[in-house]
Amino acid sequence: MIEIQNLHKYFDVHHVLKGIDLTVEKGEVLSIIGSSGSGKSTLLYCINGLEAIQQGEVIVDGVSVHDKGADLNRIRQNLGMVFQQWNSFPHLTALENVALAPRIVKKLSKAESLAIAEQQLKHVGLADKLDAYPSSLSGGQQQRLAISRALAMEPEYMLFDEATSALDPELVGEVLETMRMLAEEGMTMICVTHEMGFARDVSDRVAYFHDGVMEEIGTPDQIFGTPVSQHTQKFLANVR
Amino acid sequence: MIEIQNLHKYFDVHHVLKGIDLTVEKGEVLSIIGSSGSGKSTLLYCINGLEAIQQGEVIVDGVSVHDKGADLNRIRQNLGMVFQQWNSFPHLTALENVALAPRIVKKLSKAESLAIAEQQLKHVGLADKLDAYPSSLSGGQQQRLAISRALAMEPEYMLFDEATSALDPELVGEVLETMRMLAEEGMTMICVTHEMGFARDVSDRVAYFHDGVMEEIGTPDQIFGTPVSQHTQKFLANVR
Amino acid sequence: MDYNFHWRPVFNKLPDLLEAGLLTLEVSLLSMVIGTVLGLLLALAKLSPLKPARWFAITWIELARNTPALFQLFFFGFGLGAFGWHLSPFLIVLVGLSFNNAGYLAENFRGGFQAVPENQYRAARSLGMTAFQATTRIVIPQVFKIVYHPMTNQMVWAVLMSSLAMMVGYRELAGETQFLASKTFRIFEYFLAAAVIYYVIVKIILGLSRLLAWRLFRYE
Amino acid sequence: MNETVTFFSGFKINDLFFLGEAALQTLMIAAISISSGTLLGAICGWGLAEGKTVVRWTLNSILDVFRSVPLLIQLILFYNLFPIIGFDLGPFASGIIVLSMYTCALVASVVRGGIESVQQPMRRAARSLGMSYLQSMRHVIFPIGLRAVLPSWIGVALGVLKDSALVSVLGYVELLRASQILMTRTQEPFLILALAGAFYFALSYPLSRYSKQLEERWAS
Amino acid sequence: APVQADKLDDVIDNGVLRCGVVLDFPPIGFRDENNEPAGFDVEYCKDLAKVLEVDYKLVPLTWSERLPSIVTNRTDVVFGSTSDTLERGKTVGFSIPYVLYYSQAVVAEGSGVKSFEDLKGKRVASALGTMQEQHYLKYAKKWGVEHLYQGYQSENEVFLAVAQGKADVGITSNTTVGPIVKQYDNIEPGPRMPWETDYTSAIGPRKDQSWLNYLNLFITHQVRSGRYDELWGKYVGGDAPELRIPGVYY
Ligand SMILES: Nc1ncnc2c1ncn2[C@@H]1O[C@H](COP(=O)(O)OP(=O)(O)OP(=O)(O)O)[C@@H](O)[C@H]1O
Ligand SMILES: Nc1ncnc2c1ncn2[C@@H]1O[C@H](COP(=O)(O)OP(=O)(O)OP(=O)(O)O)[C@@H](O)[C@H]1O
Ligand SMILES: [Mg+2]
Ligand SMILES: [Mg+2]
Repeated sequence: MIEIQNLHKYFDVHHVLKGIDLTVEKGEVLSIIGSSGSGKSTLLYCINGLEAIQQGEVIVDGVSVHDKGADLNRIRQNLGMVFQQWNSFPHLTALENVALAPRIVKKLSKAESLAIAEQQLKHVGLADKLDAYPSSLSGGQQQRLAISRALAMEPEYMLFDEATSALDPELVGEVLETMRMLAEEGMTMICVTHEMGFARDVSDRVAYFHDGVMEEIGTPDQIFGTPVSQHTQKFLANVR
Repeated sequence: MIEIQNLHKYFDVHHVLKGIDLTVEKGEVLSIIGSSGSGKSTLLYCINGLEAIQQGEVIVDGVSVHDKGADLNRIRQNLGMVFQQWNSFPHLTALENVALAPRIVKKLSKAESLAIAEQQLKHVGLADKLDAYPSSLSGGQQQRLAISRALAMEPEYMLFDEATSALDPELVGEVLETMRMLAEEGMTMICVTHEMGFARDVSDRVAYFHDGVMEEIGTPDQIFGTPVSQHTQKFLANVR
Repeated sequence: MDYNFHWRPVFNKLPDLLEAGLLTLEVSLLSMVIGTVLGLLLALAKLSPLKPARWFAITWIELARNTPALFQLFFFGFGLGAFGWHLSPFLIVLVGLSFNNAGYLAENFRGGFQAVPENQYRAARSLGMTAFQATTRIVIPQVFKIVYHPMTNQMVWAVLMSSLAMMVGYRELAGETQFLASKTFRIFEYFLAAAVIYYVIVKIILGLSRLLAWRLFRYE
Repeated sequence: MNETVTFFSGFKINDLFFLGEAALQTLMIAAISISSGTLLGAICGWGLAEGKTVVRWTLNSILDVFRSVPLLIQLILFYNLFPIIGFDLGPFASGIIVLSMYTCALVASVVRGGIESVQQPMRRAARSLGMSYLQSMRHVIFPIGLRAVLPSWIGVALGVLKDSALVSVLGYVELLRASQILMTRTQEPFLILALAGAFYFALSYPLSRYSKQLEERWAS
Repeated sequence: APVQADKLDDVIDNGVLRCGVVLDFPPIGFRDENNEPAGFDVEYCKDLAKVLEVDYKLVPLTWSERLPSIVTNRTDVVFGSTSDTLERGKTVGFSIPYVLYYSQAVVAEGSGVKSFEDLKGKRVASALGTMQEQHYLKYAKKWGVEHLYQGYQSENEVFLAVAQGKADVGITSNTTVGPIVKQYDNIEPGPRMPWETDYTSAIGPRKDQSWLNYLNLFITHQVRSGRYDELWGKYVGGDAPELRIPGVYY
């Protein structure tokens, strides 16, 4: 379970997250929507400690992430993350990309980590690309590679930060398909997304962010059917 | 009227346009769809003579564009063009962007050209951005700037090359709105686009390109409702 | 330590050193102006479809970039002298530095031309501008912005390189320093003073360049 | 005058050996300076990219001096400073020390650029997988940064190779100095300069071509 | 209290004499066809090392490096035709003269330079940091032709400059004129310079009187043993000049 309590985040004087309260249960799929700059990415970074916070708390499975004593590297293994820009490691093959972290972070043997990597790449449909370098993969394939790289650490949670928004329209489908598959397998997921179709079809709940505030949260039907906040209404009208 | 007859285009040995025949009437709005690399942009470049052709003819208002004697600079004034990216001139303010061509190409006085520029910028809703540099404009505003820059030459035709596809989803709307407005004003338009909604709602006809060939052309209802070619069907299924 | 520093003579000669500093600035600035013009021509020649022009440009550029600057100075001095071509020490330095600058700047310019998105040129042409108008109004201003920083670096480099003039007998800052030092034998003291002056010149150039950039490129 | 004593004589075969030996000296000076300078520069570059503000500021202002004073002046200064402070370092050792520091200053900015070129996203990706700072440095930042750095590093190395010609000012007989000696003895300046130039060119040109290829290959 | 060791002790103790020479001053110092140091000065270095019973290490210097090399202790002694000016005496110690010169020009063929006055308006070259340079620049200043002066790193470059036509006149020493004129077809002997005879000494550290004494002794022994005449005859030719200065004790 991920619990966020009264989370405040500043960049210098810039107040980016203004008191977020949010709980995500095991097995739940939460989509976060909202316009650019509303703080969605920042929230994800705060959840796995890639950004420091100034007030409040983030508790993952009972451990407070921003505590002095927290073992961040350990917590992060449990929180797979996929970013907007494809950030597969360009100097490694697909297989090595996925196998690297299990080997050096989890200290698995080379053989074990390669086995896991191969399995995960098959899982996301990249069985035939094991030895390819990222530069020879399409954007969609690189995103699936990034997903399998995160999965190889066997996380209990996955955080997606607009995983499809840098992709050509034609390539969006394959990545959403993979995310859908994960959701069906019961992965707990927080997905920042612009894909309203995905948010509506796959999520258990949808949260709307506006200017550092979580203005509205509810089932897809509530948010898309009967949004309460004016901002939400306007946003949805724009995105259609 | 734009008439294209048996147009062939090669890049070295690469056959990019394989005999295109197409006529666009005054006042018509034609959308061109098709997957990446099918030659859509190249067709637009051939229409206003930015690319040489190897066979066939392009006739705009009775003048053959690729004739030796053709006054390309004159023809192009009549064919406004908006590109996917890198449209606005970064070293000039919005006003200067629009006023430059009327002044140096049409030889209007400085005052006249500025007056036209201001009027055109108001037309596309940028009245408050006259002195802004492109870098301080959003992508959508930059595209509207590019549209008004083309309009300032008072062209009879407008060619759009995926004018929205480099934009954030939220910004697509404002540009499409501007294009819609132009269509309603009776402008003759050829729009290469990925926005199926726009193609369906606004166009008089839609053409589907595949691998250098215009595989299908018809009303939006025909193309989206009852596509004949297998390629068209598959393409439309992918794009949703 | 057995050495007593003598600073007074250096102070006495400071006006001479500063005057020589002006010569340094003069010769490097001139070589930059000439180098820029030649560099632009070389860049265009290298991008042109004319084979002889391309070869000429490539030869110049590669020679300038792949041999030591000092070698180039010697070449324009005694090398050309062997054919009865005589340049005064000032001209040796000027020609040598300009040759070198042109080679390096040409590559910068070429990179600049290639870095301006082709659609900028196309957009300009699609508005009915002529090739010349599109190049001078749209492309070159943007190229200039791209090469501005490398050009500043080249200017600094030209100032530093001009010290080689000392080896061919021209008395700009380094040459004058050596001349004065050879009269009083206080090499360290004089050259330290020269080093400080060079440092200040370089900082002034960088400062001015930043100021100018701030004025010129507000649009970023 | 005694007939057995000749002061001038034409260019002979064994002068080629003399040049060759000097070329070896050039290579040796360059190789030693480049390797030690690179090592030092890598450490300084890391400090510049990742260090605390004080560290960055101090390092930068020190290294900046080496980039803002002509190498020729640096060489003369240090060559004359070492004996003053009690080390009798010959031209070879002095040259290597100065060239190493100079290399270090250039490599440091290259390395800094390399580390910074591995942008935030890549670091975040690495850290989000649970890698520690050192692990992410070693397995991700460093190998990726290396690609960004290698072409410019080759550029720096070639620059130092060419600049090693300046050690001649200390009277050290490297290639250019040897050419000078032969030039005045044999009165064949053009031939000898051409030989020396060809040597530098033959070394520098292929490497700079190679680095350009690397750059293009890795740019995609 | 332990007696402080002086230079003489140091050299003997180190077993090496670091002897500075200038190698672009044929026939006094030059590189032979194997590019090895040779010449009158080089022989003196070897002779000095021999009487000290130590090895010698030749340190090739440019003209302007001679004094600094002593000051910064890179050489123990310089046999480099160093003129004994009072200015220089503030910086280094001088031995008694070991060889004399007068300054003479070499001129490009057809330059029409016959007398010293003819130098006015001509491009004149000499080596940086030499007495010739300093003397000539005084006249050049008086004539207002300083801008026509060219200073080169070495005398060889001066001659090359005259031969190539970069300069009309090169100022050098009488000893050099012979070999140069023989070497280049287009260079002729020029007029003698009007300034005084050049008394040149070996130089050493200023404070090291016992070392300078030893150098004096060495120089007188070279003359008495006939070695001076022998080397002069071998490298320069003709009779060696008297080292005595008329009208004064040294
Ligand atoms: N490293 C940073 N330093 C300073 N400000 C930052 C930083 N990162 C983000 N911000 C600011 O914080 C705010 C929230 O940014 P964030 O990236 O979380 O928005 P977002 O909702 O993810 O937007 P988008 O949809 O564009 O990704 C923005 O105003 C942004 O400019
Ligand atoms: N300047 C050029 N030189 C060589 N080949 C080119 C050039 N421009 C385009 N091509 C090739 O021509 C083909 C058609 O390109 P074009 O840009 O017209 O496609 P498109 O349909 O516009 O695709 P997209 O949707 O990606 O813009 C492609 O295979 C492309 O690689
Ligand atoms: Mg974001
Ligand atoms: Mg296109």
